[in-house]
Amino acid sequence: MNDYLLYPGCSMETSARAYYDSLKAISKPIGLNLNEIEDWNCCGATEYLGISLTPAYALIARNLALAANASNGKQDLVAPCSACYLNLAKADHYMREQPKLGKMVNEALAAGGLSYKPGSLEVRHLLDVIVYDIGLETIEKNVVRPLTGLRVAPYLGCMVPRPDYENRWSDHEYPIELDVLLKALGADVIDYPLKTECCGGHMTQIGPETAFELIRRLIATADEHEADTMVTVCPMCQLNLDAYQGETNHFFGTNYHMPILFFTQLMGLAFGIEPKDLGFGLELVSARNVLDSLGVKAPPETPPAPPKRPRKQEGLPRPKPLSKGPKVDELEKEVAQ
Amino acid sequence: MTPNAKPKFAMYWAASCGGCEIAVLNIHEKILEVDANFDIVFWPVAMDAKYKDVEAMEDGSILLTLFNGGIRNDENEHIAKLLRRKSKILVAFGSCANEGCIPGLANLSDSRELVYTAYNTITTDNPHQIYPMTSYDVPEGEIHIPTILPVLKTLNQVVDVDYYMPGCPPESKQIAAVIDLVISVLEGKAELPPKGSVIGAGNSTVCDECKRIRNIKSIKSFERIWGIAPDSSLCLLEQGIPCNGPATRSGCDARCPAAGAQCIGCYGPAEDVEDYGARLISSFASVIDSNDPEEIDKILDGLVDPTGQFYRFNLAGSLLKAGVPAWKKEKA
Amino acid sequence: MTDQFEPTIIGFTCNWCSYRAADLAGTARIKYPPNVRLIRLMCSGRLDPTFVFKALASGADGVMITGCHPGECHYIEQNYKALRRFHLMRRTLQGFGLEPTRVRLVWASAAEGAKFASEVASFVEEIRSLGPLHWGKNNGKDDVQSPTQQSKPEIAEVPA
Amino acid sequence: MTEKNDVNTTLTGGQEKIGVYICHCGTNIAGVVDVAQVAAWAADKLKHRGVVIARDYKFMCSSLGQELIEKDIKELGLNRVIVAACSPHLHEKTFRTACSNAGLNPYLCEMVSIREQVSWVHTDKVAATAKAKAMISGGVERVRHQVPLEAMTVPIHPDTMIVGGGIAGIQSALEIADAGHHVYMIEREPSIGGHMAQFDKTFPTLDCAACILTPKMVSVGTHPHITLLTFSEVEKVEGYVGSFTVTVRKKARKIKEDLCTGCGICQEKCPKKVIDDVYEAGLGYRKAVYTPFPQAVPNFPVMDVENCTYYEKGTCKACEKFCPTEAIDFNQQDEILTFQVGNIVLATGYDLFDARRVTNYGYARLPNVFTSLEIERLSNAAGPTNGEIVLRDGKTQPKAVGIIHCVGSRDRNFNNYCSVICCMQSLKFAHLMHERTGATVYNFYIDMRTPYKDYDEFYQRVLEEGTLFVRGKVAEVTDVPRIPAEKGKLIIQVEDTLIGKQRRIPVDMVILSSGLEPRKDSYETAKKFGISCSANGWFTEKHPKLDPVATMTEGIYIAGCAQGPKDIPTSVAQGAAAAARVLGKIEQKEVALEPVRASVIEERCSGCRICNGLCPFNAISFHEDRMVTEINPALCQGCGTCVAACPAGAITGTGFTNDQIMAQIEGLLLLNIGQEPVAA
Repeated sequence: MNDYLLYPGCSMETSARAYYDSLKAISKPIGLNLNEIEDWNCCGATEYLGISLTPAYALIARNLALAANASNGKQDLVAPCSACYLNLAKADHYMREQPKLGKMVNEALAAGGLSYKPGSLEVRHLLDVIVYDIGLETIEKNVVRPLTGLRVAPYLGCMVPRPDYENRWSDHEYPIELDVLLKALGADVIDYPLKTECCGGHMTQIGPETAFELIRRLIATADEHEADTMVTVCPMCQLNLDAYQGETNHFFGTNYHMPILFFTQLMGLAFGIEPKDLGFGLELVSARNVLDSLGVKAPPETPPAPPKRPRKQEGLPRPKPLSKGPKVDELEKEVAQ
Repeated sequence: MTPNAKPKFAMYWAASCGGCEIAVLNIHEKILEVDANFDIVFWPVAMDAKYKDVEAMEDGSILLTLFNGGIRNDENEHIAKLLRRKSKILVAFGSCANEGCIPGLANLSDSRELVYTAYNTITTDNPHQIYPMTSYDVPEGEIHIPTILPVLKTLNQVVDVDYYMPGCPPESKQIAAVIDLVISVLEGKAELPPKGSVIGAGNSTVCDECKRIRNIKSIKSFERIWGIAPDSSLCLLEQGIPCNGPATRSGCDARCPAAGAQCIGCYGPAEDVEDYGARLISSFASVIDSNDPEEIDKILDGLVDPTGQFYRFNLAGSLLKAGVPAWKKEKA
Repeated sequence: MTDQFEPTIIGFTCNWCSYRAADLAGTARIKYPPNVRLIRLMCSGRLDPTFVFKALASGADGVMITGCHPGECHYIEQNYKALRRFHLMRRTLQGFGLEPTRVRLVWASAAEGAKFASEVASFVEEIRSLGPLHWGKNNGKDDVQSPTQQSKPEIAEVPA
Repeated sequence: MTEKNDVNTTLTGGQEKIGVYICHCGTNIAGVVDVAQVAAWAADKLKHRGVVIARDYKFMCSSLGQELIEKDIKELGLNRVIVAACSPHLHEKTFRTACSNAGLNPYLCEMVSIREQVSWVHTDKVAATAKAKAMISGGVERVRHQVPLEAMTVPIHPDTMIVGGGIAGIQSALEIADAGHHVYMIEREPSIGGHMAQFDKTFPTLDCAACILTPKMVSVGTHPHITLLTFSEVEKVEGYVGSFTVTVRKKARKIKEDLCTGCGICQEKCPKKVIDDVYEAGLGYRKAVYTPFPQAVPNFPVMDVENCTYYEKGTCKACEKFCPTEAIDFNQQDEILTFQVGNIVLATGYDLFDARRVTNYGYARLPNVFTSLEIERLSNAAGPTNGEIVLRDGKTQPKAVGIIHCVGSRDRNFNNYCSVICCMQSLKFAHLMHERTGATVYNFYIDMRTPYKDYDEFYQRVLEEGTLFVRGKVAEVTDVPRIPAEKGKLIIQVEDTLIGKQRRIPVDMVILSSGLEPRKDSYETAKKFGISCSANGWFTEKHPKLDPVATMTEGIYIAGCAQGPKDIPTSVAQGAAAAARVLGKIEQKEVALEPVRASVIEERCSGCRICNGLCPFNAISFHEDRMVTEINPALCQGCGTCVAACPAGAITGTGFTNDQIMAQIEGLLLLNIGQEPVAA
């Protein structure tokens, strides 16, 4: 059984309910046990750090302190939201790197009778935990309804793989964890070139035009690659791409219809869980097409084995992609079987 | 007392267990030769004598004094100085006088602590917390007992020493050999070795006399002697048993290793070695088979109480001489 | 001189890396406190624990052992021997009731003059905070403030 | 140790006559340390320690300063000398020579570094002066225990081994062989030539690499004094300067070299086509039996056992059938050769930085992103496209090309260092692209680095050819368009720091000017030869400025990129320099070794064998018969690890004996003058 502390963050019960519901739904089958930490508070999202550092870090560190007390040094702290994940990791990192900051923050925490020793906690993103701790094998075991034929654009956003203080990801610019996970679900994963581009974050509030352009790029590219849906790991990305897709269309006179789903929702589908228990229908850009494309399909047969001999190469030979390190290589192998 | 043709012999027992005295008696018939060749003037354990008798003697009138035991209290110190004055040849006899030996281990603790422990542990029935006092008034007047020194010192830390005879206790055959030597010197048949030299021992180390097979060493883990069944023909250190033989002066015929126990180092450091423990630290550590700090630490965890391991006999005679609590107390 | 405690530190360097690091600190005019006095060995592998004990017993308040980075030893791997000895030496010193931090091991390549200087500076600070050792005056004359004041049970006056 | 003259003897107390000389070094020392006071102090306080004279002087290293010492040695009969000045690494030789000129054994002279370790690093004059005193006191105590030493000499074997057949190695080999000494050249690949053989043109003169390299390769191949061992690797190196014993594995070519004429029929007939990752940088094909390139030296082919159909399926043997001289031998085994050499030159070269690691530049993901080596092959008339510059599809010529400098260099994510050649190489590519395709060429650089003769002129020339230079580090290369104009292009996103704007520049082809990295196995190689690597993995030279081709290990020299990134001219220069050093050694016939050595006092050695495993130079051997350990003084490098390790204190190390160090400690702590340790 994999036990973790969960820091849900503010959005999970509101804008990202679909994420939370689907997460709860899939936790059991894959043996993921998340214990929400008591009395957590907002991570300050992206703005607070821009305004005043110490209180912002103190705000974040409070959660770390609570978690550290709860974890007996055993459990890792898991954040499903990229912003929360980055903030928590960032606070831990800089408190360690700059003892001065650590001291100030701890003074602040002391007021609440708390303290946090930097480095005493492993802060991890949900995707990281699912791919590396739960493992693709377990995932595949649970797949009863492979997402065969569903073209998905894996989209991580900018805050998960960067700056990646603890080197948890296969690559900072082009990580493949989400790709291999979705492949494991049987989906047809496109090589989405903008997987780590920015979704606009809070620019939707501050300077919509900027945000619209960023959103357009992401959706347009996914659309060009004929994706049926984009898959995110972050409530904010999901919200921006989903809620502002209409306005973006209006702004550019385009007419994109690109459902934005959480990877946990697709996992749920593949596990054969009822769409309603996975928060389907909460999205603004309807994902009905996704369900249809799966619903109509008879119990799908295993995808055709790849051809023995690679077909003759046109023009000049291409270089082989770089090994992403054994850990990821075997992931890729598992997917390929 | 009447002048005597025979040269005078003395032996004294300071802070030590008395094993050295037994060792001397263990030379069997040879003891008669001692009596035949020497006039034994002072040997508390063997015959009755008073300090004042010794004080009355002429300086340098004793030819040979075997001094065993470390300097633990002011009485030891007083007698050491007294015998130095009275003796031509003063021999630091046995590990205690040479390097402190087991009593020297007390130098790791504050002398208060020592007394406290001695008079106040579950094995001691002392309900009223009574501790000894250095002076006490009785009707006959004030009586005194010796005062503990904060740090146990070796003989040569308080007086000038002519010869050193190591061992806990010195091997009887070595004692016999030394006595033979002195006698043949008396008969003009031999020369005394240069002042300050170590007598009654070899000048390499125990391994020299150890019969066990040895190879290039590389230690992956340290073992306690009872923890494993050591190969009886192979070097103990190679089997992870911290055997002090490599650093310990030869002269004992490697008795312990021969009997299957590791050498604990009672013959002290080899010739010209400044710090016995340092030699062992350096040599043991050098052959640890790891370059990874954490693994090294793990391996070293197997070496329980390194200080005791390396300074069991040599603490008072080492460079550091004592632990922090003890020398902190020195100021008192 | 201010009345703040100025520790005396003996430093051991290897001929190839750390001594050259000290040279570099010099040529680059990087300042560091004057409390450390260096001894040049050919290699940190020459570092005999005896030297460290000698220094501590003779009045040094701390000892700094330096050498090439692991894997960069001019003698290929001898600095690893220094590493092993360092670990055992520290454990032994602890047995003597001595703060293990009074002996520090520092890797500095010939290019790391700045690192060398900052290591010296931080070590001096560390020793300063520990206070004087004065083991040298171990023979019963002077007042010695012990760095480790562990409280003893209060007991009746005993001979001491 | 022999006695040069009466003063050169080991001293017993009271006989010391020590001279202490304190250098002002202009104001370098005198500006911070009160040298006069120090001198006076030494003369007075250390008199009882044998100091008979203490002088301070403006420049001790000057000839006048040295004469001062020599005079005192002669007139005052000094038998020990302390010079408190700069670092011994600078002037130890100087003063030791001065001493021996005056008849004093050089090893009775000790330096105290009060410049690097005092005046240059401290500001508080009082404290600095105090420290200088303490250090001199330490030196005095140490020197009292120093004894005369004699450097030992060993004969030099006249043969030399050169590892690596790139341009640096080739140069070295020819220089030495032409001087009439025998050379063994060991090359891992089937042919010598190295990276240079893959290049098309060489900057800045643009003469064709093959044209200038091939003749040299040929003369190596045919030189009477050169034994060429290609497809071979060094397995083991034992011994020391003057007499190394080398073990080389000559990998099985599966070709009988004595019979093969290099006619090439086997290659024609071989049915198996393999992508050539080495020579053609993965752009071209070769056969399973092949010579890497037409001008290969030697021109015997080699069998690629991984890919040969016979080894896969057990049938085929086409090559064997058609070979006119029956030179094919499928059962040929590796050969192990051992030979003696006196000196070794390491010219093992570099590996190209793997551009795939910079994922945001898309190499291996975006087809039309190329590495510098690929472009060398593309533009090479003998390359896979016969010199035609085309995109990955094999036909289209690029209309716009972006060349990115510093890929993997000057980048804290990968390598901090500058790879030296990338700027010039990129300029060369810019020129070639113009010349061959007429495309618009952009160069993206951080700083333009064109030192050395005619390099900057070349830069000017490329500028005039109309290449567009953008100063800024490229953020990413992407195929995702933002505007229709970018469709189907590779877009280079970059901050143009000269106009302070973000720019997106669409091109058809991107060239990554990858940096140079140490060989993947450089650490193992270094270990094998007993030399050291920098943190990056480049071999460390004895002195970065004053001794760039020698290493800390006597008799082993380094040349070319193995020592650090450099261009062809510099590699050649280093190759020649290394050769000169080797020839120098050979001419000496014998070499003097520093007398810092360990030795065993036999009667104290109990044969515990603790030291036996500690020597990386295999200088320690054990005599089962006498049960004692012995140290071979010629093999001993003097590190002293065994001295410190001997539990019986039975090993002594000259130059750094226990007495010397222990005395120095007492001196440094001023116990010698019964003073409390002065807080500096």
